[in-house]
Amino acid sequence: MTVDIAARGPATVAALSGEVDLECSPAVRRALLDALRDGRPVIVDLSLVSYIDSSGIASLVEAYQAARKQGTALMLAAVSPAALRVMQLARLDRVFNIRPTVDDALAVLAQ
Amino acid sequence: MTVDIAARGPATVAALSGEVDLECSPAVRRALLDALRDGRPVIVDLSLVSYIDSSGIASLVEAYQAARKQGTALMLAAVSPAALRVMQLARLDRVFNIRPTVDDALAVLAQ
Amino acid sequence: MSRPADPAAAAPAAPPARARTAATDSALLARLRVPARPPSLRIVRRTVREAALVAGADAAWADDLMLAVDEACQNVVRHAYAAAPETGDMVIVVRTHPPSDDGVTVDILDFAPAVDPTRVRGRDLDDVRPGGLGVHLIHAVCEEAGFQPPPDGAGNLFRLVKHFAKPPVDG
Amino acid sequence: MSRPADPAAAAPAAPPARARTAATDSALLARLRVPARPPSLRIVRRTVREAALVAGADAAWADDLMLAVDEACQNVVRHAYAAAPETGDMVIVVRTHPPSDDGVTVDILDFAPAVDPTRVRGRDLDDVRPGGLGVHLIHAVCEEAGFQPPPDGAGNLFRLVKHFAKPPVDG
Ligand SMILES: Nc1ncnc2c1ncn2[C@@H]1O[C@H](COP(=O)(O)OP(=O)(O)O)[C@@H](O)[C@H]1O
Ligand SMILES: Nc1ncnc2c1ncn2[C@@H]1O[C@H](COP(=O)(O)OP(=O)(O)O)[C@@H](O)[C@H]1O
Repeated sequence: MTVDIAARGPATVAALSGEVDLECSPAVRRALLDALRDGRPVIVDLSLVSYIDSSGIASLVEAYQAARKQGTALMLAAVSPAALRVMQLARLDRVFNIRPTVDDALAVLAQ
Repeated sequence: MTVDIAARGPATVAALSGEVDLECSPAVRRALLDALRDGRPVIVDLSLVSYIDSSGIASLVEAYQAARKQGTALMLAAVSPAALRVMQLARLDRVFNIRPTVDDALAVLAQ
Repeated sequence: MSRPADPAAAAPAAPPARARTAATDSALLARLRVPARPPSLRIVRRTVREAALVAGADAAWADDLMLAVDEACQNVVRHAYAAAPETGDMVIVVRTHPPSDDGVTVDILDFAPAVDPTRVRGRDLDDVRPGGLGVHLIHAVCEEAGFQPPPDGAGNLFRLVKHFAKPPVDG
Repeated sequence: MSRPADPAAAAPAAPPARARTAATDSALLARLRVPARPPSLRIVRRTVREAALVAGADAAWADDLMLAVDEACQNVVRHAYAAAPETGDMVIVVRTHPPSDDGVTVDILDFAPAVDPTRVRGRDLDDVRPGGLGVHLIHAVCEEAGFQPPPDGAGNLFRLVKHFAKPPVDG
């Protein structure tokens, strides 16, 4: 599993790839909370997530709640079928702000 | 694992894909011996072989020997890195007639 | 293992070790023992997914079963062994589901102190919090899931049952 | 399991079952039991490859170990159980290699009649024939491979050792 952090226009894009499980979800949590620290909106690119479990989802929920508390936008983009399946099972697909692509998320921020 | 048999110019192309192991190597053996039956040259496309074990290699050796006996060309083409590794370990990479691509194998037949 | 000093004192005699270990469970697909720690979960996922495929499942079905077993094993790692983390193993047994092999049963065994099953509850899904999702995910993808009396020597036995074809829903 | 009717008649007393099964082998990465039949090999490959990765191997190293274990398990399926095909199980135990965790040891156990190790030989590689390659592949990718005295209850134990860094070659 890797987390790739990059600046993209006004936002920070955090691209997760591989399997987000109990072993690595603490690192995902830290990386997302870190990325939120400078106040720029965060787009979490989930296109390369081949697997995510409840601990990975919990890291996303925690980042989402931290973002709301500080009034920063946090969007999920390009959610892979594997990740979407788990979000639907957990009924979180309507809680998160989910965009089809990173570009689409950037366009929303530009409005 | 699948074996896909198709006519291509003067030859029969047998494309193996997936894992060629003890469970399915008998089917590979049968498919290749069948393909040889009408006397047309056979090109075995190994580009999509993600794994092959000694039983899969044995099926290729058997087809190769059957082809020699009946005077038909049998070539391996586009051998995947995983399959090449096992052939090298078995020191069979110089026994088989190996071509970089199916087109290259067809060009050799056209000479 | 300690044995009575005089074998004749023990009646009936214990069967020879060989007969015991060679006995084959005809429904067995795979039995895996791993240390109860986070990196083992990757091994569990590979094993369970492939066992489901060998049983005849399609990829989506196998992925769902894999998720449920991962969640149950996470609970062993994080909760069952909470008092002494990473001190024990867990055992995952995948079997075709009798009588008609119409699904798969997975037993997850640990050697931790017995858990109080009434304390194992998922949270209300409308209350958006991190955590508390594992139990929901398990029940979302399996027809049956719950603690069973553990066999001799084990601490807890959590059993999942997932059918290939869902029974028709009424109403 | 049969037990003496009067526990006091057995001295010394057997330890509680719990203590026995909870004992953890600190070098254990994974222990897998599967029926000795061809479809199980897919499960073995997934489990062994991932256990090697958890031990710190890179992908190419894990692929080579997976091949060697598959070949050894094929021999169990095809030769060890030849007299009574698909009647027994095999057990694959993957451990970090002591003392310095510089590799992995894999034990492959079966419950078939004892094999005569002198009859297990690969063929001459210059003699191009189908078959007889498995033993060569095993030795090509592992530093050590051979039969060991099996534990109580097992028929045969075949052990593979593969080091992370090959020892320097002389000359
Ligand atoms: N195997 C177990 N042993 C002990 N307690 C458990 C076990 N599994 C679950 N629990 C309890 O049930 C609760 C809900 O579990 P779960 O839905 O998986 O969410 P989470 O583990 O994220 O809290 C846990 O917080 C824990 O208190
Ligand atoms: N586990 C085993 N039990 C009994 N005999 C074996 C075993 N493994 C190998 N052999 C013997 O050693 C020979 C060489 O094995 P191998 O190189 O794997 O090639 P193959 O199995 O294709 O013949 C086999 O043909 C068999 O006679």
